[in-house]
Amino acid sequence: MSDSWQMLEGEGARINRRKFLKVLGVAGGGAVALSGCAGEPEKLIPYLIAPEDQIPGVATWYATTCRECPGGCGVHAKVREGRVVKLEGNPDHPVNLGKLCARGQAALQGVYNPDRVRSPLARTAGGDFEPISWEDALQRVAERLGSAERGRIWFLTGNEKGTFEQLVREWLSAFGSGRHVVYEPFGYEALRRATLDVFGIDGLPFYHLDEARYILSFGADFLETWLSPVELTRRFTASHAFQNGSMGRLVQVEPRMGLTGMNADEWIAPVPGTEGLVALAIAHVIVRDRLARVPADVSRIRQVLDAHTPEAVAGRSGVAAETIERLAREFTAESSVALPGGVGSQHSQAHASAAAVHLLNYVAGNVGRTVTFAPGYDPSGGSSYRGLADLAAAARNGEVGVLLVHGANPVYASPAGLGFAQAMRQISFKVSFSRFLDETAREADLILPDHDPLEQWNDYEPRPGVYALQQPVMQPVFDTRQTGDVLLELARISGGQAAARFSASTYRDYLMERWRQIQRQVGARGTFEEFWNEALRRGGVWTEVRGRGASLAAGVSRLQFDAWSAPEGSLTLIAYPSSALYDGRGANRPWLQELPDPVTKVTWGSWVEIHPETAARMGVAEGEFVEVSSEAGAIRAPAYLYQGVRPDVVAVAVGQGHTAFGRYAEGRGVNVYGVLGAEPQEFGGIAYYAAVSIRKTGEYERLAKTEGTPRQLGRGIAQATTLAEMLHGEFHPEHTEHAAEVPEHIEEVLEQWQERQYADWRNRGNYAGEHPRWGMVIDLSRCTGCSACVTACYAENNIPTVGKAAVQRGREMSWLRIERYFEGGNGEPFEARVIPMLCQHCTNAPCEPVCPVFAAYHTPDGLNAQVYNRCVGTRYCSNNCPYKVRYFNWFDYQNPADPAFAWPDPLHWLLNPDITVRSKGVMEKCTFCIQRIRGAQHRARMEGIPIRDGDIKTACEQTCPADAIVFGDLNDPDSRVSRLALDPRGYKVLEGLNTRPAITYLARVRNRAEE
Amino acid sequence: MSGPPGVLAAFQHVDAAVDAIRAVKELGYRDFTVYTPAPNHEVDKAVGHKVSPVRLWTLFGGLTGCAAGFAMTLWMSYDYPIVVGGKPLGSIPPYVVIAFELTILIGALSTIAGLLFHSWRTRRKAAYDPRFSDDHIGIFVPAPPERHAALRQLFIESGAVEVKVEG
Amino acid sequence: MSADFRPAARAAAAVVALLPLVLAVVWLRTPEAQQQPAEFVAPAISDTGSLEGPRQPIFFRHDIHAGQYQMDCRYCHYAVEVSPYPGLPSMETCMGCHRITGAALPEVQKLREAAGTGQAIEWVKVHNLPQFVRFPHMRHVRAEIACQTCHGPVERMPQVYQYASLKMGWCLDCHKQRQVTTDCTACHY
Amino acid sequence: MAAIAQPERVTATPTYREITRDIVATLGHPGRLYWIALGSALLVLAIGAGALLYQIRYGLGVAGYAPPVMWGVYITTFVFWVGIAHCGTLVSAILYLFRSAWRTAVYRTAEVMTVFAVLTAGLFPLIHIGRIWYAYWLIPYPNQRQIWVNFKSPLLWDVFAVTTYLIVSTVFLTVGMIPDVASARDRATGWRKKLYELVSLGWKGTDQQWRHYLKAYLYLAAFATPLVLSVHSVVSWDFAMSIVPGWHTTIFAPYFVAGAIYSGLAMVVTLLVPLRRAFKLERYIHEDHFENLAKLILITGMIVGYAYAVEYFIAWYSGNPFERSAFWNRAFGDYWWATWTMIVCNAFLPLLLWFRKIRRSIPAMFLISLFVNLGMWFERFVIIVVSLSFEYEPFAHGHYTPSWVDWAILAGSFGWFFTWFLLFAKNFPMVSIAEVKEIIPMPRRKEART
Repeated sequence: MSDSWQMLEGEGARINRRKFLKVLGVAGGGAVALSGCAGEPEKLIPYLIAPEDQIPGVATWYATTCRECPGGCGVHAKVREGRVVKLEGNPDHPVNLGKLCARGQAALQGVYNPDRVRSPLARTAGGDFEPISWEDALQRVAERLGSAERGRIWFLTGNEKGTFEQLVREWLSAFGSGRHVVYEPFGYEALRRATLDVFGIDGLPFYHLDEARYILSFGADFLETWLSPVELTRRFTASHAFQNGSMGRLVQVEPRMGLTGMNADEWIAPVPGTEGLVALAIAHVIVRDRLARVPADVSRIRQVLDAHTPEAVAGRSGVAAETIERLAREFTAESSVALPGGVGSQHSQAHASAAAVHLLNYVAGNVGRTVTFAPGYDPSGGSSYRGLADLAAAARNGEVGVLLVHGANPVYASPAGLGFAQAMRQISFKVSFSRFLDETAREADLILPDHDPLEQWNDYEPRPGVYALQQPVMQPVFDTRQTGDVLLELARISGGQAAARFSASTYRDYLMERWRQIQRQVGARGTFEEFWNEALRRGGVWTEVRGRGASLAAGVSRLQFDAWSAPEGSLTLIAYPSSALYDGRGANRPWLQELPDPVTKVTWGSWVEIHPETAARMGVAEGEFVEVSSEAGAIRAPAYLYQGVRPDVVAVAVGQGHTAFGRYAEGRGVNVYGVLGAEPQEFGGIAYYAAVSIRKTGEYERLAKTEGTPRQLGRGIAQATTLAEMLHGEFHPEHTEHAAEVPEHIEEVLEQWQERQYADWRNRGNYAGEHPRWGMVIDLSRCTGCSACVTACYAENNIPTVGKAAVQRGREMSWLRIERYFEGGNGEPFEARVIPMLCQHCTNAPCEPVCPVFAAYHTPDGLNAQVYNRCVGTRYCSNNCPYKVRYFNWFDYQNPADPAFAWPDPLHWLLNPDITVRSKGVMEKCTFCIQRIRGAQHRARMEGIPIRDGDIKTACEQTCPADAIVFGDLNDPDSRVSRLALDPRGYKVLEGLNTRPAITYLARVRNRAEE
Repeated sequence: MSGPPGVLAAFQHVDAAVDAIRAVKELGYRDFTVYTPAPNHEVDKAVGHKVSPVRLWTLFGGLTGCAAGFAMTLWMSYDYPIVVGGKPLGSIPPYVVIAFELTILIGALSTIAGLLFHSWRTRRKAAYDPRFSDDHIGIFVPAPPERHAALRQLFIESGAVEVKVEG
Repeated sequence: MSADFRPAARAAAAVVALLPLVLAVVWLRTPEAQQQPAEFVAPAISDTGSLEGPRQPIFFRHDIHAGQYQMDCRYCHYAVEVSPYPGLPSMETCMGCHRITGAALPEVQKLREAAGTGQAIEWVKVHNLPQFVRFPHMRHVRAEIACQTCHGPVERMPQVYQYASLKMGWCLDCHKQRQVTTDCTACHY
Repeated sequence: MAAIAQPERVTATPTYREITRDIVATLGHPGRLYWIALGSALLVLAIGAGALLYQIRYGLGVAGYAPPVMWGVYITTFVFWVGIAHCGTLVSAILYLFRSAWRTAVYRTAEVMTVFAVLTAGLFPLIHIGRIWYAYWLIPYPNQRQIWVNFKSPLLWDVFAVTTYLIVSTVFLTVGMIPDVASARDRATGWRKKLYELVSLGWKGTDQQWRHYLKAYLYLAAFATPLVLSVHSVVSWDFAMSIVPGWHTTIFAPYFVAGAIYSGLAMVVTLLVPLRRAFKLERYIHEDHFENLAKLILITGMIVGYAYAVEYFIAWYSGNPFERSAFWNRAFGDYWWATWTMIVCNAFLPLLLWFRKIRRSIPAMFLISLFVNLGMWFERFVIIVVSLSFEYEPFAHGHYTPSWVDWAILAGSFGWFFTWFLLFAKNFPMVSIAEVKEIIPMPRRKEART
């Protein structure tokens, strides 16, 4: 059998294991198989010294912290044979309680990214980079540092709250007080400024969404990127999921409906920039009508509130006065919270809008209840765009001698008008610690690649009271060094005062020194050793820091409340954060590139969201390129017609358009920073709004989107009901066909007969002495469509990414997809529904009987199984699958010699060894994570105890921040899944086909305004 | 030709050939051979064979195929039982298709086998002439040399265009 | 087989500690061996070319270790009770005994040389399952299937060869006979 | 069938000798035209084979598949060729049972077409599967894995039906050819004589041989008749047994059989027109034959047109929203052009055959037959691709465009077919010598005298 026609097993076959071993420096993986070309015998390489805590074939888990965004979730890293293969949330961690978003799942593709900087690089005279040794590199930096003038060393980092930040500060002072600039493109300057203005507090508020029954969001994308999305998703679902006959309500006030808006019960689209006025008008009504116990000091803002009557605001914002009055009444009727806008609402008056929302919360009495303050809390680490602008100005003036950049990519992620790249060129010596050759690293003279967060010792404080530890979960993949160690080493080489300053010889020692302090701070008893080991085991230490309330600051009455407005005749461009790529740092992760945008379902590129009316006026159809131009510049991207933007708004996501940053990111889509104004706004941040004009260019491309028909055509795929209906009666599923087309008595006979058919067979099933029937319940009133499950599924099941051209042909392999359907629009309220669609594991699966070779069949434990190595690839099963959840290997994604190879070295190291990597020509699909089921059954059998409900969690269930997915045994009447399956909201998709799926969906419930 | 001794006659006219065949039969010859370029009813009737036994082959082949079809599908379904689509392991309706196709296949092949077998069993060594596949009817009567003359006479009288004595 | 055998991980870690124990076991067994005339003594082999099975980089004698000295399989294949994979002994495990024992033997010399340079030995895989099959060793050990059922009389093999076909039909024969699962996804996923 | 007019005999009825001479003459030295035709067929075949190798090397992704359209040009072409294959057995077997004399001149061509069309069609299930090298797993043979095949799968029925059809139609063709090959043998020299000796199995035309032969041939015809109806029924069940809206309907079997015979007849006309000219067979194949074929085309074409109407009616009448939207999508969705090509070519154009003038005009018949071929290909394209692109799950709807590999392999299939056809036509009699003679009375003495 020819080798190229074979599938690859996770732990086997054609991955170049020899290289893996060499690079890893560990001598082998137990029973690692290594094979070359056909005919050559397989080799087994033993360990030289067996690692103490690892058994070949058995996973070891390490607790560490996700550093993909400032959220700082705790993760457990699954390590097999010395390599990390999966990340899961740390259930003990207070931020995420075991959940993880798509970006967190994709951290694996950071550590194994094929475009990582593999060794120190120095710029040559020709402008290219050449690899150099660490000794050489360190020597070069030390020389420069020695010759740099006092105070001319600048250190630019991302948010590094924790020990590393402390080290940077200390290190700079050891080298004579340089300047440390923190830059996160998605900073919270506006909110920080507003909090300072309104309450006199330097720090961001906590929003206790779980304690609010009514959430009024003025453009906060808290399900996507705002503050701490995983945590906020959990808190939001706790309030908003339909349970025990009630649920909260979310009203989203924003001109572009994002993922958060899609989850709202009501979407109100004000004139862009006026959402602050709406907030003030609501506050006005509350105070006017005494709807809440208004604090006494509200009198100080009386003037402001008086000026913003609903009628006055209605005219400017386009939100009817009645609506404002209604919102005010609803807002005060139960516990509530108002949220200020995120990056996608950051216009020039964003601080005023945020201040208005603060005032609204204040007059409604929410401050101190659902809104609390902990000074110093800032998930962007005190980032300031103004600081970056200062750095650029200083560089232009020749005031920067040495620039060190760590964890920031301002050349990409700052407005083009700032000219950061040109500014950098004015600096004589630039050192980058980037792990990737990104746009900023490209401008550096020397690159000293840092370890990936999964390879390093570090810590991080996502918020006051939470100290999260990072520990290396595997040996470094490349010849990289932790920046902390490099800084200490540089101090040592430089000698003198700098060397004397640090007693720690490694960053790990430095870290432990600080943790001794933390032990004292949190008052943990026991030896430091015990404290440290416990912290490592748990992933950190945390103390409950309950924020406090606040009262109005002195200067509050002097605040100005302006709205942003686009000049007459121009459109408003909203540059919003991409929920997958964040500020662009996720763009080199193929999983994130292939993850459909939760709103538009477009992958691998940029698009411009245009309202169909606007598009019709310009004669633009989907996929036609439009040019969006502002004073600052112009970008060209294909149009996506979307009723979720106002007709006077166009929207483009941040994150694409990289000119460097590796094969997956480069030359893809457009960088929306090119049209944003470079001037720091009053609050010190970037304005993500711009006045633009658009024009049709005549180019066309088929959008690489996974969406077919965006409407349900009345087929009841994603069903919804209203709270009122749920309270008054039963939920009636919208079925397009009646399920029971056979008389009942026949049904009964059929059932008995079928049981008999299984009877003998069941006796031979016997995995754990019982006969489970695996099933799943997905609660659509919880599911937000965030798509974390999709990426978790990619990670768990070795799903290949296929690239843009393949997605254009609909060939994405995502076993689990989030379908998004639009409802209403064209005058009706515009709504969206989402539904995770995966193999339904039908009892009467239509895919099974049509397979000529039994590759698709039903297991005794109720799974619809796909035996890859039996599959010959007729694809009949997929034709006959009404849910279209079967995926075919069109190319040889697993073959390193094939152009379609999906895991270029060393990306293949993230492959899950517990599951086959499928070869070309075979069908694959969701297995309900059968490797986890079989693994649990093995464990149960070995330990002699039965499997308990909840022992087996599928990858999607495990990571779901909203807890929307429940997996378990339907034959066990006490299991969560069987109880939930009886929920009155339960329905099966396309029930009329009598496929009898194992997945029950619970209809979404909308909490509509009572008329 | 190294065939048996006998007399070979070629006819152009079908009624002449038929007359000749009748005459030969009257003389008591049974193992003579008649060649025709195409099937011909009159000749056929004159020779007067019984119905060919090939049809029995067809019958038994067909029955065997049908039984084999059902037996194979059912046995294989239970030998390694695999449940698909919530259907019973042995489902007769879909297996009818297989049984039907095998009925045809084995029936047809056994018909051919019957044709070959019976043609082989009833083959005779006899003189031949290429004209018999063109436009002549041929009759060959194997006979010992002493009766050749009589036969020759008979054929000429019947209207043979050519008579040849073999051996 | 001793029931109180120590879990694999600990065994691997405690090699040095176990060394005297192993020597003691070997020594203690000797008198018994004298009582039992049937005690197996591994033959001296001069012609290795005629042996069945692939040539290994080191002529490791399973018949001496597992047969003559009656070492338990699990001493070296330490993960077999807990993992789908039996585990190969680390060089450290080998050297635990061979630092002293048989140090002069030429094959042991090869081992010492490799251990000295930190060069891993690339053993040739003998038992090749067909591809795309998951064989959980621990379940079969737990079900008290003797190693020899699939691997043959390794303790009599000077050089190990693949004893059983390990093909699907061979697996199924046993599964059917024991009336355990013949479900496809027990092994294929 | 009995209603079909007996063709009038041409005034100068050929004699047996003339028949033998004329037909054996077609086996003579090939001319330049033949070599050009064969060369082009081989070239196209080579292109198709190259595309197939490319596809096997890199995977099916090189074809245009766009999920959810998992079957595309290959299965379309498979059904097309299987359909073509149906006419041969119809003409040879069914018309044989009906004792329809006019078939004798054309049935060999139809049968040869059948065998090679099945041979062509049979390639496509192989070409279209993901792992062609494991295609043998569809055969229920004893294996060490102890696993069998799924007889509930319509694809297995296909394996049996198409294989049976290939074998039986080949046998039917070969058996029917024995007397003719013997006739050619008696006139050939060199290697061809040896070949004919081999193929004719020692045929001499003896009374015993004819006796068994005629019986066997009768039973083969009796078997082939239900077979021909079953094969395309089975092919139609590939679709009808599934739950795809637009596939799952009981009319499919008769609809497909009628369509298959329809397309096959059209292909016979397409092949006969040039063949008759090239082999100078005008004396044997004349307007009467074409008119009879035209009448069959007209009947089956009207059945097909009726089936189209019924499909739409039932989609509406059933009230099933999936069916309704599937058929709406066919007529007015992305693929409206394919649907209307199919309807115009298959349901409307053949109505011209109501006119006797057109039925008897060979250029017109040739043209119509080409359109029917095109229309029937599109019929399968519409059924397969358009139904799949617009299934139950709206979010998963898709759009399929074939790639160059699809087109190359489609073209290659014609190359493959014509290579075989041309090789056969020059080496074996394309008109049955024995059967043409059979319907012409042998001369009688009395007539000769008068």
